[in-house]
Amino acid sequence: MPSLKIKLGPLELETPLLTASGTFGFGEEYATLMYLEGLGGLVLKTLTIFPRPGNPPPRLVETPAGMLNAIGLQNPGLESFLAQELPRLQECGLPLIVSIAGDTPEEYVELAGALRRQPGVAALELNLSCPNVKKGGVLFSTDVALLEKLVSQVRLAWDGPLIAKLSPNVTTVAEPARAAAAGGAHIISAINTLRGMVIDVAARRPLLGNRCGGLSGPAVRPIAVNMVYDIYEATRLPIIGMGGIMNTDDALQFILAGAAAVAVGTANFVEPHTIPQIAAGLREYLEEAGLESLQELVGAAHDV
Amino acid sequence: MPSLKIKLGPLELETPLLTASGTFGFGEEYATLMYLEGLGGLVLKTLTIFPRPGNPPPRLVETPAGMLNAIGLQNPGLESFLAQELPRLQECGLPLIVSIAGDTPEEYVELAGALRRQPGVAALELNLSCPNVKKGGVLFSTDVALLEKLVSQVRLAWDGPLIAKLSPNVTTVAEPARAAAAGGAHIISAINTLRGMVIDVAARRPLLGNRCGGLSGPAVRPIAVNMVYDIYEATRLPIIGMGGIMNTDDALQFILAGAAAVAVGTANFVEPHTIPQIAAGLREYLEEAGLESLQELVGAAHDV
Amino acid sequence: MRQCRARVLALQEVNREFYSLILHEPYLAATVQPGQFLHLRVDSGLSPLLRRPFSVAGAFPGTGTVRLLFRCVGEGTKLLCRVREGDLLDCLGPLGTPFTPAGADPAVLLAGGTGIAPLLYLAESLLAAGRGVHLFYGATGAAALLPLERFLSPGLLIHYATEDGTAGEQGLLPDVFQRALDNGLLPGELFACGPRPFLAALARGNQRWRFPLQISLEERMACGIGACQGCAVLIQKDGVTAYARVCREGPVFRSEEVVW
Amino acid sequence: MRQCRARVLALQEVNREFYSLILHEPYLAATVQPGQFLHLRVDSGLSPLLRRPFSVAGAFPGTGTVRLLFRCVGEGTKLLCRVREGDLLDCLGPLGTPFTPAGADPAVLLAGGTGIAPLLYLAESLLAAGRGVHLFYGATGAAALLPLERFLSPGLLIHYATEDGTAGEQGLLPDVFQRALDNGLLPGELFACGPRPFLAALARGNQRWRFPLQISLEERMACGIGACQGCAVLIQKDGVTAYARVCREGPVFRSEEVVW
Ligand SMILES: Cc1cc2nc3c(=O)[nH]c(=O)nc-3n(C[C@H](O)[C@H](O)[C@H](O)COP(=O)(O)OP(=O)(O)OC[C@H]3O[C@@H](n4cnc5c(N)ncnc54)[C@H](O)[C@@H]3O)c2cc1C
Ligand SMILES: Cc1cc2nc3c(=O)[nH]c(=O)nc-3n(C[C@H](O)[C@H](O)[C@H](O)COP(=O)(O)OP(=O)(O)OC[C@H]3O[C@@H](n4cnc5c(N)ncnc54)[C@H](O)[C@@H]3O)c2cc1C
Ligand SMILES: Cc1cc2nc3c(=O)[nH]c(=O)nc-3n(C[C@H](O)[C@H](O)[C@H](O)COP(=O)(O)O)c2cc1C
Ligand SMILES: Cc1cc2nc3c(=O)[nH]c(=O)nc-3n(C[C@H](O)[C@H](O)[C@H](O)COP(=O)(O)O)c2cc1C
Ligand code: FES
Ligand code: FES
Repeated sequence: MPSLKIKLGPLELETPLLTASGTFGFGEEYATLMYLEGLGGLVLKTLTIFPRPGNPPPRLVETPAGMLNAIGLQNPGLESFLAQELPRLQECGLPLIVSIAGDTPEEYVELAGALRRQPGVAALELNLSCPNVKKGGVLFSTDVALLEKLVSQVRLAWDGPLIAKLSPNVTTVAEPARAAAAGGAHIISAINTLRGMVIDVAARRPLLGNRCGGLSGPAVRPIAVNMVYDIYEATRLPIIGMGGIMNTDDALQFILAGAAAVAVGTANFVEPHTIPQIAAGLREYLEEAGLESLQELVGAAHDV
Repeated sequence: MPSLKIKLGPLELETPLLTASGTFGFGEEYATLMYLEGLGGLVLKTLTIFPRPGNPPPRLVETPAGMLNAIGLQNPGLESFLAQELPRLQECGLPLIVSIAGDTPEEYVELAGALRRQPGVAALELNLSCPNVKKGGVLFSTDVALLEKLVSQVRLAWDGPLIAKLSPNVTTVAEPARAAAAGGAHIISAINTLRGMVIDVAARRPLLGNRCGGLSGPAVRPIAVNMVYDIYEATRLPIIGMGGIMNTDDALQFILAGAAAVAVGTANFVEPHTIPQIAAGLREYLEEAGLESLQELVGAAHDV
Repeated sequence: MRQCRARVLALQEVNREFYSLILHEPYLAATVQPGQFLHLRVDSGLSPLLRRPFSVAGAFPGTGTVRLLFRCVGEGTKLLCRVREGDLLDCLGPLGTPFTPAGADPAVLLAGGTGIAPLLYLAESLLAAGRGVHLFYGATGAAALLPLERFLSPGLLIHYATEDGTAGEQGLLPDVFQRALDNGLLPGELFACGPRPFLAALARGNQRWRFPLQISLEERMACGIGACQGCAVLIQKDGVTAYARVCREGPVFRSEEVVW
Repeated sequence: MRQCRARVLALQEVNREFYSLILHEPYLAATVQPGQFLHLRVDSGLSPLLRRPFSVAGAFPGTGTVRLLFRCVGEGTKLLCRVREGDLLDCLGPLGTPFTPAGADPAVLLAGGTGIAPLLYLAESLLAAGRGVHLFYGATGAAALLPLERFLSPGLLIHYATEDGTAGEQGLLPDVFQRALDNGLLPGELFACGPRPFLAALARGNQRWRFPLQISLEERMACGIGACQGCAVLIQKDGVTAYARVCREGPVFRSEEVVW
């Protein structure tokens, strides 16, 4: 049987299939519901130093072939994470990728330091779609100088695999990708959600409590595939691709565009077994195509 | 019966419902198919000085609740437009909004000059999603200094209503909107398509002949509504909103977010009578809400 | 909680407002408790994309079936109206925290509109446990009322209220309930489900009445199982105000804990 | 060209490959010509979003009906397989430029796979006009062939070809046709429809044969009526190479004008 093992720079995974941050909670809910077959690792809900209450409801709304969310980074904060969530998560045996965010570069560094050498934490993912409060709300992901510096500072505090997760709300995603590479990131993760809004026509105001939210799901897939394709041409870093992956074919689109691994988010809500199903589907595809490993497909859609 | 008349700065329209550029051809096809009831004007396919052959096929692919197109600005060029298309279009009696694009600011200016005082041409729309070949392919819509200068130069050559159509492939759409306003645009049009790609998994290459294309349709609607909302807060210019409008409720979302008029693109392909249906729907809505004019709803979703 | 494929045994248009859907799924029928819900995939397409939550309106472990009662209000429920006998519906369940009757008689159930669904199941299970049960049930008019006699065992006292007076007492349900209290009704505990303004009115009233009051809330859901934090509602408990999940800590909350 | 609501009279699974759909729409039945197509809205939802083009495989002005023959290959055609008698299908048509028979006998029709659909209608109308007609029809195997006898009047000469030899001659249709030519067949004009490689092979062959050859092309479509420029195909005509629209200038082109 062909293997799904994959190497993303320093990060080795049994399968290229991850959960997207924020869509799998801290894992316990899905663990009771699904068999975790095929899962290469868990990317956890973004963690901040202090607990965050999150945004006022409604926090969700469905859109054509997609959804908007405005959760507002609700999370228990570093201390409670280390004391309560992490020990339980370590038991599941899967590689844990901890997603972190801060209002300042210093907060990222502090989080990275606190997570260093925690057993089970296989990698760190920097959620760069947060506004930098010090610099007046500029997104870390869109100010390339800031982004490069942030990544390089985190590298000093964290010696494991480092993933930079980019925002799609940019003109040329190659630029932040190159900045992340220059700063020392090992892996690029793309894409986070796109800014969107639904107006409640009856109430004549934005439907979400936070007014705007982040768009995910199949609706954004063409945008995400395009960005992965562009990042692949811009850097030599391995890519974790995501955005609207619902099935094996969707995953293959990302892999052919250049992703060495993929993450599944919104689809978990629709079909909890999406990841096991894709794992089976990828194995079948490799077998039928007579390929030994997925690696041969990564980026195969680019001109030779 | 409540009136749908609307004023967009110097541009007055019988209804706020326009065809989106590139989706209605030069009008003749739909004219034989549909009754043009409710149409406030035609925004024509983008015109360039010289004829453009367009991109190699396939040029289209459907995506979840949307579609990608890579037509490549195929058009007959200025000379043929003036000689053949325009005289025929003038007969339909609808206000014509001519969309123009160029590889350099000079080309925009030349087109504007040639269209000045052509009978029936009610306004000019600048398609700013084109790469500026002189400046190495930067989009006019994303380099705000260039954008402002371009708009102000066109203003010198064109004395009628001037519309700047913005690209959504930006981090903060308020910036190009402000630049367009500073340059002297009378109206902002948003959004054009988002860059996207579909990989043909069987062939292991991008499906479109041009590799990437522009995403439109309901899938992008939340992004478009959000941008109209942001532009409304950033400038005092009237807005023509578009992106995935399929029915009256969708149109109302844009109007409440701040659009004084809306354009329908992809929906024409699905249901040629979308515009007449929305016209009827808006009238009904106004009547039920006891409103005299649509103007009272424009931007009503913003905090007071 | 499991992912199940439930077989459609019957779909019926009860009246202009309600559809009744009978699903065969023995595990659900045996485990679901009043107040809990199912998260249904109404279609395998991409639009609508997400599952839809529905309370269980009745469970029959003997036949391995559960009943849903729903209104057709949008795209998802429109598709649900089109299922056919024999179709398999993918559902997650049972989900959420059920009602927890504490034992003081009579139990009074207050249902506004679609809120009748979970309370039907609760009423049946209270009756089966030998409890005394009153059901107050309000809607806009007679035509919007579910014909309760078709879904309930005899033995409970029903009070109808309609806004237009076409059935039962005229007025809003909280006012009709107030009148019953004024006339000497002495509830042991209250259970309510319905639109948010209706529940808020009851919660306000209960600041005077001070009965134990459990309410079932709704919020838009994505995962339905507690993973996405999408269905947040503000809860104040032990002096701490924080968001709770309608799909996990709820949908049933103690009314005094909800920040309205 | 009109927007019509055509009533579904019958949907039939002809065999493993083909569905036959009979629509009642007198205007279409009276006006559509062989080679033209309809642009169908298979569903009122948002995914799939766009209409789907289908050639007309037969028109019966007497009964006001038209026939489509289609294969179930993806989301849209899957939904089309589920229409029921009495449903109304929104369609635009008749669309496109039809075949234009010039009159030299015999007319030879070359169909690869699904390409049989428009050629069936063409064959019938040529027969009705008293023309001599040969139909060459190829597929992968016997099971993939449409049972022609159920759809065609008697009087035309049919030559089958299958890749696996399970029906008719073994081999690819262009080779089988070549053999017929070698054996003395002398066509007056050719009409072909099928997969692009099949048509390209015929176009190559025709550089030697030099018969008048009209082919029907496919391309992905949005508007279907010539407005979006989406269905472009490169055409060389009078020394000028430019994109033409499959939905308007096509789907039927002269083979020598197509840039392959
Ligand atoms: C725990 C729970 C139990 C429920 N039990 C029942 C039940 O027993 N019977 C029943 O008929 N309905 C029930 N509902 C509501 C039901 O889930 C919605 O009516 C359904 O999801 C609407 O789907 P739709 O696609 O038809 O409508 P949409 O097109 O999604 O929306 C139609 C309208 O319903 C509103 N709406 C949509 N989803 C929700 C939601 N989750 N909560 C509140 N409003 C919403 C929208 O604002 C809109 O006005 C329950 C909801 C929850 C959260
Ligand atoms: C003028 C014209 C006439 C046609 N006549 C017939 C007919 O008589 N009978 C019939 O069965 N089919 C016909 N087709 C093809 C038919 O339109 C497609 O099979 C259908 O659109 C597929 O829709 P889907 O949603 O099921 O598949 P999708 O999920 O959209 O795609 C399934 C597969 O079909 C391919 N495909 C999709 N659309 C097209 C297209 N427009 N052209 C070529 N390939 C496509 C895709 O690449 C994919 O491999 C015709 C096409 C055209 C352009
Ligand atoms: C409900 C929800 C919550 C999310 N929370 C986070 C988060 O905390 N951190 C993060 O980096 N991304 C978050 N995301 C974005 C996803 O990780 C992912 O990048 C995005 O949803 C695109 O993938 P999808 O279309 O498969 O969902 C969230 C997405 C959703 C839908
Ligand atoms: C096939 C197609 C061609 C288009 N061509 C143009 C064009 O020439 N110029 C332009 O400014 N926008 C063009 N657009 C973008 C539309 O005008 C519109 O901005 C976009 O499609 C969003 O609206 P919609 O979702 O209603 O289609 C085109 C869109 C489509 C789908
Ligand atoms: S719906 Fe996801 S946490 Fe409740
Ligand atoms: S499909 Fe639009 S021009 Fe042919």
